This record gives sequence, structure tokens and C-alpha cells, in this order.
Amino acid sequence: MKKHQLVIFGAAALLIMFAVGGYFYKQQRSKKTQAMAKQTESPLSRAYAQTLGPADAKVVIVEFFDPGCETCRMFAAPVKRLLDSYPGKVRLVKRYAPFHDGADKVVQILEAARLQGKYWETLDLLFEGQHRWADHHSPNPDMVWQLVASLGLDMERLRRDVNDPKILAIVRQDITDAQALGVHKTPGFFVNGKTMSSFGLEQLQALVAQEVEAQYER
Amino acid sequence: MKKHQLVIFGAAALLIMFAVGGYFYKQQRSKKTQAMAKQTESPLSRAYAQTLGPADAKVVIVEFFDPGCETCRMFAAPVKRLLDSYPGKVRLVKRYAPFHDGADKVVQILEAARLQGKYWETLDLLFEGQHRWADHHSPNPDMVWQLVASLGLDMERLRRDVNDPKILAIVRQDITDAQALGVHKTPGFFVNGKTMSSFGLEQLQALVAQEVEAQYER
Amino acid sequence: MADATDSVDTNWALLFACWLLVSAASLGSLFFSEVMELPPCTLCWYQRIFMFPLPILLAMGLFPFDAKVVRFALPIAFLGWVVAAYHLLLHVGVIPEGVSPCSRGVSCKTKYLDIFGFVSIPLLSLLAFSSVITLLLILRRRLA
Amino acid sequence: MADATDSVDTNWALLFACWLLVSAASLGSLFFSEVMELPPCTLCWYQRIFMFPLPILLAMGLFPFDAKVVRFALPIAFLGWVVAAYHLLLHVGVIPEGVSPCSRGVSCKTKYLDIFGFVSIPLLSLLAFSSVITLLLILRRRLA
Repeated sequence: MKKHQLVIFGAAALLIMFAVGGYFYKQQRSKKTQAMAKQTESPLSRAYAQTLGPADAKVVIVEFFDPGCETCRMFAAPVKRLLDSYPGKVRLVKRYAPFHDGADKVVQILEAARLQGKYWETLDLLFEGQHRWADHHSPNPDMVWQLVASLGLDMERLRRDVNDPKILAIVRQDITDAQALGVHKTPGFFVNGKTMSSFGLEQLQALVAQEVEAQYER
Repeated sequence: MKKHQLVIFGAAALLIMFAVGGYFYKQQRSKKTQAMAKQTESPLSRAYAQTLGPADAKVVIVEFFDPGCETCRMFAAPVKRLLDSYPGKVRLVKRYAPFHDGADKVVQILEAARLQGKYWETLDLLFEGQHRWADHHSPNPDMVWQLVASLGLDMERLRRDVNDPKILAIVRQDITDAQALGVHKTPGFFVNGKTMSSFGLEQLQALVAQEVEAQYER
Repeated sequence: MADATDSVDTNWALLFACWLLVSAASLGSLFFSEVMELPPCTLCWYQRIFMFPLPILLAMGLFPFDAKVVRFALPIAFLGWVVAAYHLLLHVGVIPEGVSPCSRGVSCKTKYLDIFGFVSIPLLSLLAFSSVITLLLILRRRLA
Repeated sequence: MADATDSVDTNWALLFACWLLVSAASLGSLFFSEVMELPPCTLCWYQRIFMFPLPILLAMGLFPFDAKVVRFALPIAFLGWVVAAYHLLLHVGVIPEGVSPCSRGVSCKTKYLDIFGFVSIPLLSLLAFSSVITLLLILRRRLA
């Protein structure tokens, strides 16, 4: 065998080992999360989580997000459109992975607004004003208070509710679950427990399309 | 000039520039914090902080610590002994820099225990049981609750107090101040606003001795 | 073979083995961070600093074969070995904990991997650096 | 000078300038992280991977002077240049934000340094890599 052939062969062997190893590792992890998705209570399915779409939808997108994350903001609208394009078939479950400093406090405000029935309005507003309150240098939860004041919420109740032990427990449980599921980046998506092969909106759309077909059209 | 002389000269010049630059940078920062130490309310001096030692002591050690930090645990006893060795002359101010995941919740518990007059007992206990609740992988604030149960605190009140807006404000302010003061590691010490040239217990002892001398013996 | 420069002799094979080793170690490190998504600690990054350039360096020495590469690669591999040894001592607790302040981010004492109870990432790193240094020293002696 | 090998000629001086440059860049990077305590982001670490070995490599080429070092150093410096260019484009916003998910730790878009409104750490890094590549290319041409 000639020298350059040996090197090409060696490099190819190493890269194939890397790819195959990665495939099996992700495969293994995906099996675990798919099993979780079928349970009623697991790190992937929590009864307390905010959802969008019919309860009997057979395709469930679980999204771990951080209200301070720019990419999460950019995914918000396309994911809602994705639900609309398969009416009645897809449900979205919102979970929290507040990795940015101070983001957990913002999640508490969001959950407190949910108690007053304004989850989606508040979330939209938080994303809209994100560039103002979620600067990477100095996240500013105080500015969030100014922001949500425009929503017509009972602000006194909101200030009381943010420290509700139930809300704190939700945030803590979501962070623990994100860690258990290996969500290190946001947004982190699971479609019926399956993860995308690589990160991207198109990959998510493809995965949802594939799951809708598997659940409804065979 | 010969080759090896040139290289040695070049290396020496670069290293000297590095050292001198570092010296002036730290000098500059130290000047700012020394000015802060003289004010009654500044990132370095907050009226709300827990202290140990007489209010009229002319040497003030400000310590930013994280209850989940091993090194902070190891510094706790030696720093108290340091206060004892200059009776009436040195005061210790405890501030928070909860960098470990979940450490902010533990700080909230500590501050809630302080409202019941058991700050130091709780802190000692937290450090003692640190290896159990502060594992780097999965910090466990729930285990802290089991730990503090043995202190004879009014647990119901404690559970209510941890989410007191005042306590949350203290934690938030301390984190902001730590950032403003450039405290990126714990424990972070300031002695009358001066920082150690390099990190270590001996350096801290030397700095305190120097300040005691400067304030009391000239 | 008619073309002598393209046939494999022992020296070239040794250098090739070295290259395979450092390439495998670099990819293994990337596997930990990119596939398993374990965040590298500061000491891990310093070991990467002395490992990742080696596949490039040794590849340059393979085509055409150039014994000089051994001399250039050895000090880099040696520094990597020192960092890996320090990391392992810190990891198993020989170097007492707490001499340095705690900082934000990943602790260098975090034990991510644990095969058979003693195989850790710093141990794998130290083994890789030791092997590559051994191979390079053998090659240097043969070429002297 | 009686000893010809210890007198400075232009080629040696060029390589020495190169070494000074990469040493200064490495120390500058350490100044940001160790003195100013700015935590390096992932892209910063990859640039360090291709910068920190260069002072060692080039020092080996200075004693004794060995033109081969240029060939070994160039690909490493080139890879560092690519990472620095990518980082700068990301930093100034030419590469659209949000194509990648947010992760824990230091964002590569965080702007720590800002002198005269445009001098940032990625820009300094790109300048350093560009200069060292230029010097090495000049040296290669002279030695060809």
C-alpha cells in the first residue's frame, strides 16, 4: 500500500468511527427519550407544563426554551405556524431551560402571568422586548416588570405570585429535567421524544412531518 | 547582538510588559475599590450585609462567597481566627457570589435563617454538609432543607421567608455588585478595598496585618 | 515498487502511527464535547491546545517524509503531557483541593467519564500524550 | 563576528520578528483571561489552539535556524486565521445571529473590549494571525 493511500484510509477510518459512534450514542439517547414521551409523567412529560394545541394530538413537540435566548425568540413564530399547518394533529409543550443569568426570574414572572391567563401574551411581549432586558452582559429582570406592566395584569397579584412555591418548584423541576435529558442548548426540541439529527428549523419541520405521517397516514 | 541574546532580551521585554501592564491594571482597579470602601453605600459596602466584629473597627474585610464553594468552606475558620488575633480592630462583612448552580437558593435559605437569628449556625452547618448537597453535577437545594431541619428553626416561617422580596433583592444586588467589582472567583476578598496580589490564605493574612498596622500603629 | 519515496519504511510507519494516535485523540476529545456535549474545563482546553495542532504538524511531516517534524512536535507534546499529568493529579485528589478559588463554569475536578471505576478523561489524555512522546522518542533515536 | 552561526542575518531576523509577534499575541490573550479575568468563549479557545503552539514551534526553528519551521507553522497559523475571521464576522453581525442555539457559558458575541469603537478581541486576533502569515510567506519566498 502506498503512503498517501494509508493516510487517506486512516483518516477515513477515524472519521467513520467518529460518525458511527456519534450515531449510536444519539440513537441510544433517543430511545430513552422516546420511552419517556410515552409515559404520562417523566422528565419529558410533566402535567404542569403549558401547552398549545389539542390534548389528543398524536404528535407532541416538547420545547425547552429560555426567554432570554435569541434563537428561542426566532423559533417562536415558525413553530406556531408549524402547528397550524397540521390542524388538530400537533401539540406544543413549553418547558424551561433558563440558562441565561437572571432568566429563571423571568420564567417566574411568565408563570405568574399564566395564573392570570396571559401566558402567550406575556411570552410574545418578553420576546419582543428581549433586546432590551436580556443583554448578555447584564440581564435585567427589573426591566421585565416595566415591560409586562402594559399587559393589563393585576400587578400586585403578579408580584405576589412570582415567589409562589409551586412556581419555584416548576422552574426547578424543568431545570432538573433539562439536565436529565441532555438539553445543554436552547431551544431544545423533542418530537414524540425524537431529537433532530442537527439543529435547525428545517430539520424540525422535517421531523414533525415525518412523525405526522407515521402517526396519521399509515 | 548575538541571536540568543536577542531572544532572551525579547522574551524578557514581553514578560516585563505583561507584568507591568498587569500591575497597573490591578492598581487602577484597586484604587476604585478603595474609594468605594470609604463610602457608606457602594458596591463594596451595603448596609444590609451580615457582619462579624465591632462596627467601629478600622479594618474591614469584605468577603464574597458561595456556600457551594469548597475553597470558601476552607477559608471560613481561618478568617474567623484572623479576626480573633486582632481583637476589636477587624470586621468581617459577608457578601454573596453564588456562582454554583442552585447556590442562590441556598443563599436565600441562609438569609431566611438570619431573620431567625441563626446566620452563623446555619452557615457552619451548610459548609459542614457541603459535600452532600453541593455536588458539582447535581446541586441539590432540597437536601439543604433536610440539613437545616436540625437547627431548631421555625421551618414553616423559613419556607415562607426564603421567597421574601427583600431577600431576593439582597441576592440580586450582591450578584450585581460582585460583577461590578470584578469578582469572578470565590472567595473574593477586599481588605479596606484592597485586593490580594495573588490568591491565598497567607496573602490575606499579610494584607490584614498590613492594614491593621497602617490604621492603628502609625 | 519503482518509486522509492512512496513505499513505506519503518520510520515513516512510526510517524504514521503517531499521526493516527494524535488524530484519534483529537477526534475523541471532540466526541466528548460535540457528541456527548460535555463542556470542556480550562485544563481540558490547555490539553487541546497541545493536542489539536499535532495532527496537522505530523501530517506535514508525512508528505514528504521529514524527520525534522519530530523535533518540532516533541516540545508541544511534552507540554501537553505536563498539563494532563497535573489534571490527573488534581482529579484523583493527590493535589489537595481548594488551593485555588472556585470560579464560574466547569470545574476541572468534575468527573464525567468513569469506566471500570478509574478510566477518566484526564487519564485517557495522559495516556495519549505519553504514547505519542514514546513513539516520537523512538523515532528520534532511530533517526539519530 | 568569528562565529557565523551566531550572527543575525535577514532571514533569521524575520523569523525572530515572527516569534516576537506570536509571543506577544499569546501573552496578550493570557492578559485578557488571567489579569482582566474575561472568560474566553469557545471560538477564543480555538484561536488559542492555533496561536499558543506557535511561540514554541518558532523558537525551535530559531535555534538552530531551520527554514523547515515555516512549512510546519503556516498551516497552523492559517487555521487560526480562519477561526479569527469567522469570529470577527460573527462579532460584527455579518453572519446572522441565531443560526445556532444558545448555550450555557460565554457567548462568542459578547463584546468585552471596545477601543475607539471598533477594536475588539477578534479583530486583534485576526490582525495577529494575518501578520504572522504575511511574515512567514515573505520568509518562504526568500528561502525558496
